[in-house]
Amino acid sequence: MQLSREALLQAYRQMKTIRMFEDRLHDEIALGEIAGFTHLYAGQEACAVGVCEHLDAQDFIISTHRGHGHCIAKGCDVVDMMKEIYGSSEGLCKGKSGSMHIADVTRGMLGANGIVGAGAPIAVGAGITAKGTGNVSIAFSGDGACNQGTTFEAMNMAVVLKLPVIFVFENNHYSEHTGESYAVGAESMTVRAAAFGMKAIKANGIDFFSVYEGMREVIDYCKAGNGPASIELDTERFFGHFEGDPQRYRGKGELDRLREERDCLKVFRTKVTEAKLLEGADLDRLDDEVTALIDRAVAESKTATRPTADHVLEDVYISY
Amino acid sequence: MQLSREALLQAYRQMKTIRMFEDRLHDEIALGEIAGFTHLYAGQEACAVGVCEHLDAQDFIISTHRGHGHCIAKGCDVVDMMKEIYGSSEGLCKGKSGSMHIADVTRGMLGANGIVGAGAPIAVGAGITAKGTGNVSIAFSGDGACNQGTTFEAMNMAVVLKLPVIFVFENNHYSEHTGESYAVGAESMTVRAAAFGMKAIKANGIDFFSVYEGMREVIDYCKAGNGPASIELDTERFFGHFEGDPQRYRGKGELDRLREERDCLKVFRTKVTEAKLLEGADLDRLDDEVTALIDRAVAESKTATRPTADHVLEDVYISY
Amino acid sequence: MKMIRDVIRDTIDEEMARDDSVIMLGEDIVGGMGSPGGPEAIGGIWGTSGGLWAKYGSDRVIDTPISESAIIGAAAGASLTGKRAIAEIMFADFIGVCMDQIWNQVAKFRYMFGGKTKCPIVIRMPYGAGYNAAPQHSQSIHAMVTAMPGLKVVMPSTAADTKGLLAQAIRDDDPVIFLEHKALYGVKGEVPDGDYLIPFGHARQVTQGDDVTILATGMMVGFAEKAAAQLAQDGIGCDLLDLRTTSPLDEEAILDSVERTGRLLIVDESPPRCSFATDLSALVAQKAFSSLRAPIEMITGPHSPVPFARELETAYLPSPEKIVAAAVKAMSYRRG
Amino acid sequence: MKMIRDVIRDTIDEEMARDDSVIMLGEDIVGGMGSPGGPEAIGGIWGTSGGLWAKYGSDRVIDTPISESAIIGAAAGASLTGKRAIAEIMFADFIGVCMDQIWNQVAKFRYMFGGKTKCPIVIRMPYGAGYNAAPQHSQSIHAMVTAMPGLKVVMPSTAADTKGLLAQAIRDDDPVIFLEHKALYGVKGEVPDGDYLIPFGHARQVTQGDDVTILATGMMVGFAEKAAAQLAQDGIGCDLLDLRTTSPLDEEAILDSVERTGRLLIVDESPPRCSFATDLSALVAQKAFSSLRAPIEMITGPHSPVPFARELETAYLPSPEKIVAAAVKAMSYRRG
Ligand SMILES: Cc1ncc(C[n+]2csc(CCOP(=O)(O)OP(=O)(O)O)c2C)c(N)n1
Ligand SMILES: Cc1ncc(C[n+]2csc(CCOP(=O)(O)OP(=O)(O)O)c2C)c(N)n1
Ligand SMILES: [Mg+2]
Ligand SMILES: [Mg+2]
Repeated sequence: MQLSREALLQAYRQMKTIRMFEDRLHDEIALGEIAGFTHLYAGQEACAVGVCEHLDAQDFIISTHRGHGHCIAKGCDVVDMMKEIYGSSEGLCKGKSGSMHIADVTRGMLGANGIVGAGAPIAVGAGITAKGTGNVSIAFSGDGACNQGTTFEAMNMAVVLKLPVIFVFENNHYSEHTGESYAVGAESMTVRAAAFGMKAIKANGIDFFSVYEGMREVIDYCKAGNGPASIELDTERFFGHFEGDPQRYRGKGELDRLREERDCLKVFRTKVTEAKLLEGADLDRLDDEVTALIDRAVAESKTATRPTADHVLEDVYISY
Repeated sequence: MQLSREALLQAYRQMKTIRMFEDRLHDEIALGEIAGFTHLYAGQEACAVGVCEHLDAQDFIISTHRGHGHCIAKGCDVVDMMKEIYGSSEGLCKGKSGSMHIADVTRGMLGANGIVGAGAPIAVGAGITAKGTGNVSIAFSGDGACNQGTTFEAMNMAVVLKLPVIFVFENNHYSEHTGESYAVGAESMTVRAAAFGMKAIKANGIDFFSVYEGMREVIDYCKAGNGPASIELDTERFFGHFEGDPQRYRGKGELDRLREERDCLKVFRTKVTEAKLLEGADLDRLDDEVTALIDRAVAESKTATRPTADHVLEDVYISY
Repeated sequence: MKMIRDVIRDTIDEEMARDDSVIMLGEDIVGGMGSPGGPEAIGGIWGTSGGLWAKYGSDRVIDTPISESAIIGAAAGASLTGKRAIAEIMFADFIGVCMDQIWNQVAKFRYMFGGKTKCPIVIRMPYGAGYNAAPQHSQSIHAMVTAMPGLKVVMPSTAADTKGLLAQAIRDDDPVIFLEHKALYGVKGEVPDGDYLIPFGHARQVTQGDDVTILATGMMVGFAEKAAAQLAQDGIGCDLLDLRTTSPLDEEAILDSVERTGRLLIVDESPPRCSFATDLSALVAQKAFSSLRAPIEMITGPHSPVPFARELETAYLPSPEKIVAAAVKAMSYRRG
Repeated sequence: MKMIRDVIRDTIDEEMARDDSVIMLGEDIVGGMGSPGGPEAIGGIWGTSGGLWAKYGSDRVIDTPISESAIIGAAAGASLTGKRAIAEIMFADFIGVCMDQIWNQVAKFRYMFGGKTKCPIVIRMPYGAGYNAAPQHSQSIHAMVTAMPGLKVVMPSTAADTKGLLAQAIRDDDPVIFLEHKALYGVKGEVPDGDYLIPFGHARQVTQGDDVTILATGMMVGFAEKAAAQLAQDGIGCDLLDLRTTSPLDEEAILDSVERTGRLLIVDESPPRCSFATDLSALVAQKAFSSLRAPIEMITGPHSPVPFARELETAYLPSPEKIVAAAVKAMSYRRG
């Protein structure tokens, strides 16, 4: 752990922002305030943040249907994100996209994506742009998405073209209601990725430090010109697949146990306070800061400008 | 080598039929007699025959754009195939399909296929039908097709569903003009297939006996209910990718060397005669038989009935 | 009275009971495979397959990885070799990752194989907008599949039709794309008991009238019905046809109606270009030209993706008001 | 005089020389990668990329495995992040294995991302029948992509247009589907030197006449030209428009012409349902209705796959004879 105090505070701030963003969305959705399909990222914060804390705006990431965490970790404006999810024309995507397609290409965030497996090939393309610049391109995928043909094609192509692409597999053990052990026929997605000809490692997806160290290893490998790599993160999602999912596929008491024993925010707090890297009060201060931010995001979103019918045909083309 | 004399003669007859079918097509195409895209199988005969000699009409195979060999090996009528390639309405597919889509489902031959990688998922479906019946379903693919997303999806799904599907990868070292070493990023397609969670072996694709033995092993494995398997066959194609291909991607003298040293028919003849399993005269007799058959196929095809405009809309639907 | 989602489940159940060769494949159609809660913890995210796995087992109700090409391919291969497979693609929008299997394989097998085989597959695809599901989960794909020779395409709008058309689809020997509008799953209706089949290519007359012909399918039928009721009050009689299947198409019913009314409105949920709306328009412009007394009006989505925000999606979709306005316009047209 | 295949190569060459951000991806576009003969043993199976790899290197001329989804995805990702990628899909028929990337990704990025990004990608796809290439290698896919909001669609028919439209496509900031008819690759024509751009959405007037409007694209333009010449001899004047781009569409030129002639023939290579032919018909039936003096005639392929045998493929395709017959029919129509 060679992270500075600032870096640790930043990591915690990011993880906490994601958590509160998602917790708050969960509540607002239950109130019927938000339309559409929303997939919450809570529980997996150490993954997004452990990955993105290595990156700057010239590095690229592409996300999934469960994209809020990746967006926040990559620096998207939290208030504008919230406005987007509320469908305001002030939203990051002017209300056209909602939860499932939030993007901010100026920050190297190439979009959440509603099509499972669609991101990996696009990340390969960003890897073509990144090649030789010292930057990298990251494809986030789930344990379900790793079985999609597009993901496999992307892995092989990245190897063939020796691109600085990192396939981050967030294994939260479920794709919708299906267990990972059912849908991934291989011994593991990491064994399978390795056989594609790339460096493939695993890390503990509920421990920020494990993710961060693992990422350092694969980023170094990529930057040295070795081609792509993959990292599988063992993690947990705290809410249903989508909001409204009764989660009957969970084991008895499973969610309570996860929240108790496998909460990446608790794990982080315990680690940094026990190691005396930060004090509880430091973190509490950030909690307050983040609470204020999320409160503001929701409050502003509720009164933000609504789009009008004449916006429908805007932005289909640049010129037509 | 526990093959009976009959079995050996049959294997040779099949391989020779394929060879002469293709050699003759090569000549006829050069004469401008045949329309469309034709991909010849010559050189790879030991693969098709080594696989299909294990099968009966209740086993399924699905083929590729390079399908003549598989069709013949699976028992399609050679004259009707030739008529199809000539575009006659007497053809196996009434002149609708030509070289690239020849099929005979009654013989378990689910079609050549013009879309690279399309066959493997369909073979998975035939595997669903075959499951529990003691039969198997075979997907032929090339070293190029093995990189297509559909092939990967099929491999994973066959493992997940524990189906009796065998992925036969004919590695002739080229996909069109591209070398296998370039397009397959993995150490080998076999290593990669194994990582999907299946038994994956290699055999010598220019030696009928090696293919035959390898297939016995994977078929036994499948029939024992272990799920799918794969076999990679190291083989050679003697003609261009398609007819008309100048093959500039070949090394100097490569084709001459292959025809000299890596001709599966020569290898077979040498093996069986040296081991005194068959005499040269036995094989010569078959050569004559096959020559007559192919002569007849071409002669009949040239005078066979031509389709007419009113056939265009036939067989789009069963009822409409 | 039954909800359409239950009609679908029950019809599949009846057909599976009737014919052992019927099987089903899709993602999460069992639900809970390989999870602590165990199989059928769920029964399909649309609630269209609850209980079927328990009844018919893993060899007939097959839960799959997220691999749509392999799902369609597997259903196709099974259907070529003796089964009747029902494949579920969770959202019609996902046709993009499995289109080759539908378009170049399933649709063409019989033709390419010289009419010597059949592939009795049903591909079920929930489709349509109205749920704020944003650009990648709201699309209508009926034009794309109607354009493909070799496929039949069904778009039921009522509970009874859902039963009759789905049973027909499963027993049909040709490949069928069965499009279920997501917004209709919760709609209830009377459903005939027992064996009930509706042949393809027969439109349903929803309202009768002599002034304007209105053609619609799926969710658009309800919109058009509302518009027709409003127009009836204003003295405009609408001949509303629910086309039920887009391929085959009930050309006769359409042409008969337009010959009577001389005016045609087409209501269609998808964007306008190369659409099912243009298909119907072209049919009439070619075959009932002399009867036409006004321009053919199309009420469709605009040439844009389906936007997310409520206001935008509402503006995107056809509506009873837009249909009424188009009818009034057609009625007031005078050849200049 | 230059063959169209060479025009394509040379135009790409000029644009790559002009702008470092232009890159190219596809299967065998270099040819010979990883083979004993070595790179560029071939230079593309269509002969449209010879010499480019030697000139611009592996980072700009990128040979790929057979993975069409990854090809389009990679081109898309590169184009989102600063490149201008030209992706080659060897046959348009292969759109089935990469449609999601085209339809749900490339076409929708700008819209979904609130207009804050661009994806200047060109997807080149050789298409069309006439080669006895059988059902999976002969299709025309322009209707499918024209229907997709967010895409522009180009179908050149001459050597000069190929240059002007391809250069425009590469410099255009929107995604462009560039459809090259396989049967035209060997056709020669004069090509303007130097910078030559043709703006999208402007039809080319091929012949002028006051009796019948004929609309065509790609290989159909030549067929229609032959028909027009024949018809001219018979005293029927054809206003033949080569539409050049199907999206955007030159509605003005079409409507102007039909307002003048009162009769419309549409020649289109694909099957008829939900097609580009129906799109044009519907446009006119809605917007130039009062000018129409005869039913709109569509000369298209039938509702079947493209068959293999020579006789069948010939029967499948539109032909100058069929166009002439349709024109005569339109001329002799009397409103009954
Ligand atoms: C092509 C496609 N198929 C199916 C879906 C429906 N779907 C959305 S998320 C999901 C599960 C994804 O699982 P995983 O990759 O593990 O991600 P997680 O939800 O666990 O984050 C499915 C099946 C989709 N959106 N796209
Ligand atoms: C989806 C798709 N992409 C590309 C092609 C064009 N194509 C036909 S065969 C071929 C090479 C196939 O190589 P391989 O799988 O090794 O088979 P081989 O030709 O060596 O038998 C290619 C690229 C195709 N037919 N389908
Ligand atoms: Mg998951
Ligand atoms: Mg090969």
